[in-house]
Amino acid sequence: MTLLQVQGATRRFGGLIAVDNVSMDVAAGEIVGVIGPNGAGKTTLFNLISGFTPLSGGEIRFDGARIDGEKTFAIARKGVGRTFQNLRIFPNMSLFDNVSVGAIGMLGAGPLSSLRRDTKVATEIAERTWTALERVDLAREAHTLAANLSYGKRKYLEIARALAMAPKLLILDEPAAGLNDSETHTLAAFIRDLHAGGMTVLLVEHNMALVMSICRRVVVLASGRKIADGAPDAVRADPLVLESYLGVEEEA
Amino acid sequence: DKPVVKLGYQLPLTGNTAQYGQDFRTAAEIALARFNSAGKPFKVEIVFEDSRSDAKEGVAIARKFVDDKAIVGVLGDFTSGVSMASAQVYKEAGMPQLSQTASHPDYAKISPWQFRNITTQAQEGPYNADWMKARGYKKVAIIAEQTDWGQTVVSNFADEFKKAGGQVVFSEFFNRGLADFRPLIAKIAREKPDAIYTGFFYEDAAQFLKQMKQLGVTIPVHSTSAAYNQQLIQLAGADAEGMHLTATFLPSNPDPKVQDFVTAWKAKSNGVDPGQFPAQAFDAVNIMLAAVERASPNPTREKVRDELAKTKAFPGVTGETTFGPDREPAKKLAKTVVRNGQFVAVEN
Amino acid sequence: MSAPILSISGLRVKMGAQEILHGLDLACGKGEIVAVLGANGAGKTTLMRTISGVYRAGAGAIRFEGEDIANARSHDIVRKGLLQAPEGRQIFSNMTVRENLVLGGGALRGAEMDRVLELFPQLRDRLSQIAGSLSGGEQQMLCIGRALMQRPRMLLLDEPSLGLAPKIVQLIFNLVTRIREQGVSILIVEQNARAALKVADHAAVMEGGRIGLSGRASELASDPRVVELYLGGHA
Amino acid sequence: MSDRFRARLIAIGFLALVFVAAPAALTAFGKSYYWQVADLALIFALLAGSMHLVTGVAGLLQLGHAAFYGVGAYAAALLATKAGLSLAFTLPLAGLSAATIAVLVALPTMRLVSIYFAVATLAIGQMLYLIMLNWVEVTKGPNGIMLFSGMKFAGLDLSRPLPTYLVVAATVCVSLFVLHRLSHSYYGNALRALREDDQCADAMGVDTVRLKIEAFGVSGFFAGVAGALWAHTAGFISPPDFSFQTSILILAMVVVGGLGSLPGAVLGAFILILLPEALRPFGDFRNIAVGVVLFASILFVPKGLIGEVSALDFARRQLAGAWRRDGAGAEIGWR
Amino acid sequence: MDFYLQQLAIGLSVGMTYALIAIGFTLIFGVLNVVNFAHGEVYTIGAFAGLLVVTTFAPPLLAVLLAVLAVGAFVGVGLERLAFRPFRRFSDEASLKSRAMRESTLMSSLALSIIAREALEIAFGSRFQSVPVAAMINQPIALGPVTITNGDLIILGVAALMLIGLQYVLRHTQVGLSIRAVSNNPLGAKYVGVDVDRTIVWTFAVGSMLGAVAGVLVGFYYGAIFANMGFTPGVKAFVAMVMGGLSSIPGAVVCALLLGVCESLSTAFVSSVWSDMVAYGFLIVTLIFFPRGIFGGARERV
Ligand SMILES: Nc1ncnc2c1ncn2[C@@H]1O[C@H](COP(=O)(O)OP(=O)(O)OP(=O)(O)O)[C@@H](O)[C@H]1O
Ligand SMILES: Nc1ncnc2c1ncn2[C@@H]1O[C@H](COP(=O)(O)OP(=O)(O)OP(=O)(O)O)[C@@H](O)[C@H]1O
Ligand SMILES: [Mg+2]
Ligand SMILES: [Mg+2]
Repeated sequence: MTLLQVQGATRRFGGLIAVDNVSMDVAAGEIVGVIGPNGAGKTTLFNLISGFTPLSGGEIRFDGARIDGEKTFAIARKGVGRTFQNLRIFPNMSLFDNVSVGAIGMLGAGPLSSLRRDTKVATEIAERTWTALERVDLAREAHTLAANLSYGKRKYLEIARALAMAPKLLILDEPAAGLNDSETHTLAAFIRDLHAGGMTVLLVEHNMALVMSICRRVVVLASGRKIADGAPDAVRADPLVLESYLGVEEEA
Repeated sequence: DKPVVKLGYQLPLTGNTAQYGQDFRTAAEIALARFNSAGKPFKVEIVFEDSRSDAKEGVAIARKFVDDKAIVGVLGDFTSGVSMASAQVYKEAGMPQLSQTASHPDYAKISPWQFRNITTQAQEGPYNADWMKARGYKKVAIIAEQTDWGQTVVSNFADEFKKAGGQVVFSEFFNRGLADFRPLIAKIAREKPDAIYTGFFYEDAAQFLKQMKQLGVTIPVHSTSAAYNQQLIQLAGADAEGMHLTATFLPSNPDPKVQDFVTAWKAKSNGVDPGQFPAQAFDAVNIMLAAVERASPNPTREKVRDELAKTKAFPGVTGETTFGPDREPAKKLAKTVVRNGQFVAVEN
Repeated sequence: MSAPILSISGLRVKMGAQEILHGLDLACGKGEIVAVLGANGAGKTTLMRTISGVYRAGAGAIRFEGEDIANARSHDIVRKGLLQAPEGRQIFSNMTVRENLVLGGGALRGAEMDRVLELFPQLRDRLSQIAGSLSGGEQQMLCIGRALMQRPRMLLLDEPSLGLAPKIVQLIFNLVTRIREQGVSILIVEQNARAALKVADHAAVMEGGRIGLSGRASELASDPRVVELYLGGHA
Repeated sequence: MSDRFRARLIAIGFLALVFVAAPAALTAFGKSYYWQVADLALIFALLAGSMHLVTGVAGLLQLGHAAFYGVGAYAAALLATKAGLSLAFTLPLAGLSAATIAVLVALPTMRLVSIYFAVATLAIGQMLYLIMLNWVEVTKGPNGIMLFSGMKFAGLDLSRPLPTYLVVAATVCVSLFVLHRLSHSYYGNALRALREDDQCADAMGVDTVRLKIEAFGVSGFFAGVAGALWAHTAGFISPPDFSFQTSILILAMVVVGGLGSLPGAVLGAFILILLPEALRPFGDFRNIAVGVVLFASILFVPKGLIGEVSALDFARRQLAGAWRRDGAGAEIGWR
Repeated sequence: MDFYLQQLAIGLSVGMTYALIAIGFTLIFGVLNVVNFAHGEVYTIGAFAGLLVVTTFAPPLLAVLLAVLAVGAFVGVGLERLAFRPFRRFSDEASLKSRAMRESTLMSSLALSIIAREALEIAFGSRFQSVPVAAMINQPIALGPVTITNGDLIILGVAALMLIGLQYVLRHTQVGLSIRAVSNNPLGAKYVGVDVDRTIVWTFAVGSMLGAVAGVLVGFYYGAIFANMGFTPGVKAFVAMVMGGLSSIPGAVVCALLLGVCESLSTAFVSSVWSDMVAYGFLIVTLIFFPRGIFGGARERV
C-alpha cells in the first residue's frame, strides 16, 4: 500500500526552482533513501511533505488523503514525524520534556484535562515518552537539560521526540551527520530495528555506507529534479549519479 | 511637654506629578510652622506620605493613617482618582479628609468625611462663561484635559455659556502631557472662534500658548485657576501675554495674610511667587488646623469632622472659605490677565 | 614532529560546575595536519572553542607560535592567524554570502575572494543570496571559505565534512591537503575518521576530556582499538 | 514518604500559612495598613502568575497585561454598580470578560513572533487603556467608577480587613493552583515548546496558534479576576491604575522572580509590592532604591530568584505535580 | 485644503521628532537584539545636558550639540558597562538562546532607566525646565499656506545626516559590517575576528550620542524639558522601529513619519484623545499584513 505519494511537486524560491516536478511513492513499511548533491532540494522536499513550505505546484497524498495545503501540525497529527537537518531541540527543557512534546502534540491534549493529575492522557504521554527515551537509551539522563547534551545525543533526542509521536512515516534529515563510523553502525542498526517494527522511513543522507546498507530503494535528486530512482546498487552505478554526486573516487 | 496632635498628608512627592506634591509640602510646612509657633496649648505634627499619584499606594497610605490613632485628620491627595480611592478607607474608618485639589464632582458625595477647598467648576465654569460673554465673545472653542476635572471644566462652562446665548463651536479633550498641540490648534483655528476656553494646568498651558504663537494663531485664550502659576510665564515667556484667567489667589493682593504667605513662600523657593495650588494647600492646612484647635482639647476624628463642617468664612489667602452642607467650598473668584510678564487683576 | 605551532598542555575547562577537559595535552607541528577523533561528547568541540578563545580555559597553557594564547580574546587570536571553521557553522544567516566572506576577509577581501570562490564555485552563483537560505552543504562551504578569507597560519576545522555530499567531502579533504601545502597547519576534528586519518600526519583520540591515544595517523589507522571504535570494525 | 503524602503536607502547610498564620499575625499587629498591603501583594501575585503563563512559560513577551487587569476591574465595577451583582458573580464574569477580550485581540496577532508580538501587545494594551480613559459613556472615562457597595457576598459584609483578606487569599490561592497545574503539567510542556521553538513544536503536531490563543485567554482570565479583586478591595477604580507602567511592573515581577517559574513570579510580586512600602522612610530616594534592588537582583541572579529549573523540579517533585508512568513509580522532575 | 496641508506638515514634523529618537534606538537594537529601555533616559539626559550648557555658557547651537554628543557617548558607554556587558559573561548555548538572558538586559536597562529618571527628578524636580528663549528653535516660517519652524528644518537636517551617515557606515564599511555581524550572530562574529565587545561599546556610544542629540533638539524645539520627557517618544520610537522591521533604520524613520502623520490626521479627522488609538491601530494593521514589519526580512528557513 502506498503511504506517501508525491506527484509533480514543485517549489520555487524567486527565480530558483528548488524542487522541480518531483514524483515519488513510498509504500508502507519501506525505507527509502533520498540522496543528491548539496542544494539539490532534498530538505526542501521534506519541508513540502511536512507542510513547512507550501507547494508551488503538484500534490502530495498521505494515507490516501491530500495533505498539501494542510497546516504543519495537522500533517504531523496524521502521522508524519520528522527530524531536522540543523538540529532543532528545545534547549531549555529537560530531555523528558523535550520528548514529551511529541506525545502531547499527537494527543492534542488541552488545558482542562491537565488540571488533574494522573489522567489517562497524562499516563499515556508519560508512557510514550519513557518508551521513546528508552528506545534511544537516554532514559537515564531524562532529567538533564537538553542544552547540555553533546551533538550526537541531540540527534537521538530528536529521533526520540519524533518516535514519541508514534508516526506512520518517519522522516529523517541527515541522521548520521556528525557520527563516526561505529556510531553510524549503531544508528543503522537502530533504523533497521525501527523498520523491523513496521515503521516507514524516508531519509536523506550523505553517508553512502548508511544509505546502501539500510535502504531498499534510493531516490536521487539533482538541481531539484529526480534523476534516478531504484535499488541502491543500480543507483550507485548510474553514471549521472556518479558524476554529479558520488564523485569519481567512490567511498568504501 | 505639650501634647501632640497628628495630621496625615498624602501627596505625590515622586513621580510625574511630584512638582505639585512638593509645592503642597512646602505650603503645609509654612502653615504648620506658623501654627506651632503661635503659643497654642498643643503641638501639631504632619505626617507626609508619598502616594506617587498611584491609587494602590494611596489606599495603603490611607490604611496607614487610619491605623495611627494619633492622627485625627488627613489632607490630600492631589488627583481625584487617588483621593477617591483613599476616601473609601476614610469613609469606612471615620477619618476626616480634606483635599486641596480633588475636583471630581462625586468626591464630596462619598461620605460626610470628605471635604475640599478647591473651587469646583460648578462655580468657576459659569463665572468664566459670564465673563467671556461680557467681553463680547459669541463663538467659543473649548478644550480641556481628559481628566475628571477637565470633564467638569467643559460641561459647567458650556452649559452656562449656551444658556447665556453663546455658541460653543468646538469642544474637545486632550490627554494630559500631550507634546504637540498643533494639530488641535489648527483644528480650532479652522472653526474661527472668537475665543478659546481652556482647562489645563500650567505646563500644558505653556505648551499650548507657545505652539499657538508658532502657528500664528492669535485667538484670545481664557483659562481657569488651575493654570495660575508663575511658572506659566517663565515657560511660555512672551507667548503667555494676554491670557485671561480666573483665580482665587493673587500674590499681588495687598492683604497682609497674603503678603505674609508670599514672603514666606518666596524665601523657601528661590523668590518665585506661589501659584494657585500652593495657596490652596496652605489654606487647606490652616482650615484643618483651625478645626483641630476648635476640637481641642482631646480632639477626636469625629470632633474634627464636625468642626470642619462648621468652617464658616474662614479667612485664607485664597479668600474666605465656607463649607456648605454638601462639604463643598464657596469662594470668591478674581479676574486676571497676563500683562508684561505678570498676573494682574482686571475688572473685565 | 617539527617544532609545534600549537601546543596545549594541562588544559582544563569547566562549564558551570562540570569539568569537561581534565588536563589535556596536544601539539600540532608547523605545516602538519593533526586529526582529533573521539566519540560524541568527548569534548572535542569544547577544546576547539577554548583554543579560539570562546570558552575560558580554567588551567593549563595554549601556545601558538610560542605565545600563550590561553584566555586571550578571540579577535586577537584570529589576528594572529589562528582561524576556525566552527561546529554549527555559525555563519551570519541574514547577511548575504558576499558579506559573510568579506567579514572574514578584512583588508584582504578582493584577492582572497577569488581564491575562495575558485575552491567553492557553487558559492559564486549565490554571492548575493541570504546565507540563511543556503542548503546545509553550501553553508558548510561558506563557513570554511570564510575562514580561508583571512589567510590563516593555522586552521581549526570542527567536523568540516558534516552534512556534505561525498563528492564535496572528497573536495574538502583534497582542499585540506592543498591548504597544508601552502604552509597552513591544520587541526581537524572529524567523525569521518577514515578520511581524516588518510590526510593527517598525526592523530589523537579523545576520550572523556583527555587524549587517550595519539601517534602517527598511519599507525593509528591500524590500531585495533581505533579500528574497532572509529572505523566501523574494518580498516 | 510518598510524593502524594509530601504534597499534601506542603499544601496544608502553605494553606495554614496563608489562612491561619498570616491572618493571625496581621490581626495581632492590628494595623489595617498591613492588611491592605497583604491584599495588594496577593493581587499582584495573581497578576504576575497570570503573566508567567504567557511570558515565562509560553515565551510571549506581554507588554499590555495591565489592560486585561483593567478590563476585569471595569467589568466587575460595572456589574456591581449597574447590575448590583455581588462578588460571587463579578469575579468569574470579570475573568470571562477579560479572557474574551484577550482572545479577541489575540486572534489577529497570533502570527507574530518575538518582539513583534511584544509590540502588538503593547499597542493593544494602550488601546484598551485609551478606551477606558476616553469611552466616557460606558467607563465614565477619567472619572473612574466608584463601587459604593463595598464587598458583599450572600448578605455578608466582607469589607472588614479580615474577610476581605480571606476572600482575596482564597481567590488567589485557587487561581494560582490552576496556574500551577497548567504550567507544571504536560500542558506547560507544550507551552514551553512553543517558547523554545514554535516551528519545531508545529512539526510535533502541536497546534501552536490555538495554544497561543488559549494561553493568552487563560492569562487574561486570571488578570481579569485580579482586576475584580482590586475593584472590590479599593472601591474606586480609574484608568491610571491600568497604564503601561503597571504592565512593566508586572513584567518586572516575573523577570526578577525568574522567567518560567511560578513561585518566582509570586515571590517577585511580593518583593516589588512590599519593597517600595518598606522603603517609605527613605522618602524621595525610595524609588531609586527600588531601581537599585531590581538592578542588583537581575545582575546577580539573571535567571531569577527562583529559576525555572529549580521551580519545575520543586513543583513536580515536592508538589507531586508530575504525571507518571503507569505502574512504574518514576517521577518526572528536573534534577 | 490648506488645513489638511498644515496638518500634514505638523504630522511630518512630529514624525521627524520620533524618527530622530528611533534612529539611535534601532541602531542599538540592531546589534544586540535587545530593547534598550534606557534609551528614553539617554534622550532626557541629552536634553538636560544641553539645557545646562545653554544656561551656563549660552554658546551657539552647534557647540551645544557637540557638548551633548560627548555626554551621550559617555552615558552610552556607561550604560553598556552596567546594564549589558555583565550579561555577556555567559557564552554557553543555553544562555545565548535563552530568552531569560535577553529579557534580563531588557530589565537591567529598565532598572537603570528607573534609577536615572528618579535621580533626575531629585536633582531637577519633575516640573518643566524653562528653556531660554534664545535657545528655542521654534521660529515660525511661512511656506505659502503652511507654517513650519526653523526647528523643523534643523531636525530634518540632523535626521537626514544621521540616516545617510549611518546607512553608509552600515552598508559600506567594515565597521558597519561588523556591527551587523554581531547583531546577527555574536558567536560567529568571534570566529571571524570581530572584537565583539568593542563593537557593542561603539554602537552604544554612537546610538546614545544620537539619542542625546535627539533629546536636546526636541527639548529646544518644544521648550519642554523634564525628567519624564523620554517616556512617550521612547514608546513611539519603539513602535516605529518594530513597524519598520527592527533592524532597518530607514524603515524606522519612514514608520516614525507615518506615525506622526497618522496622529495629526487622526486629530484632524477624529479627535485628539483618540489619536494614539489610531496610531496603535495602524501598527496592528501593519503587523497583520507584514508580520515582520514593513521592511523586515523573512523568517529563517527550517
Ligand atoms: N527559503 C529559501 N529561499 C531561497 N532559496 C532557498 C530557500 N530554501 C532553500 N533554498 C535553496 O534551494 C536549494 C535547495 O535547498 P535544500 O536545502 O533543499 O538542499 P538540500 O538538498 O537539502 O542540500 P543539503 O544536502 O546541502 O542539505 C538551495 O540552493 C537553497 O539555497
Ligand atoms: N554549556 C554546557 N554546559 C554543560 N555541559 C556542556 C556544555 N556544553 C557541552 N557540555 C558537555 O561537555 C561535553 C563535551 O561536549 P562537546 O560538544 O565538546 O563534545 P564533542 O566531542 O564535540 O561531541 P560531538 O562529536 O557530539 O560534537 C558533553 O558531555 C556535553 O554534554
Ligand atoms: Mg538539506
Ligand atoms: Mg562537537
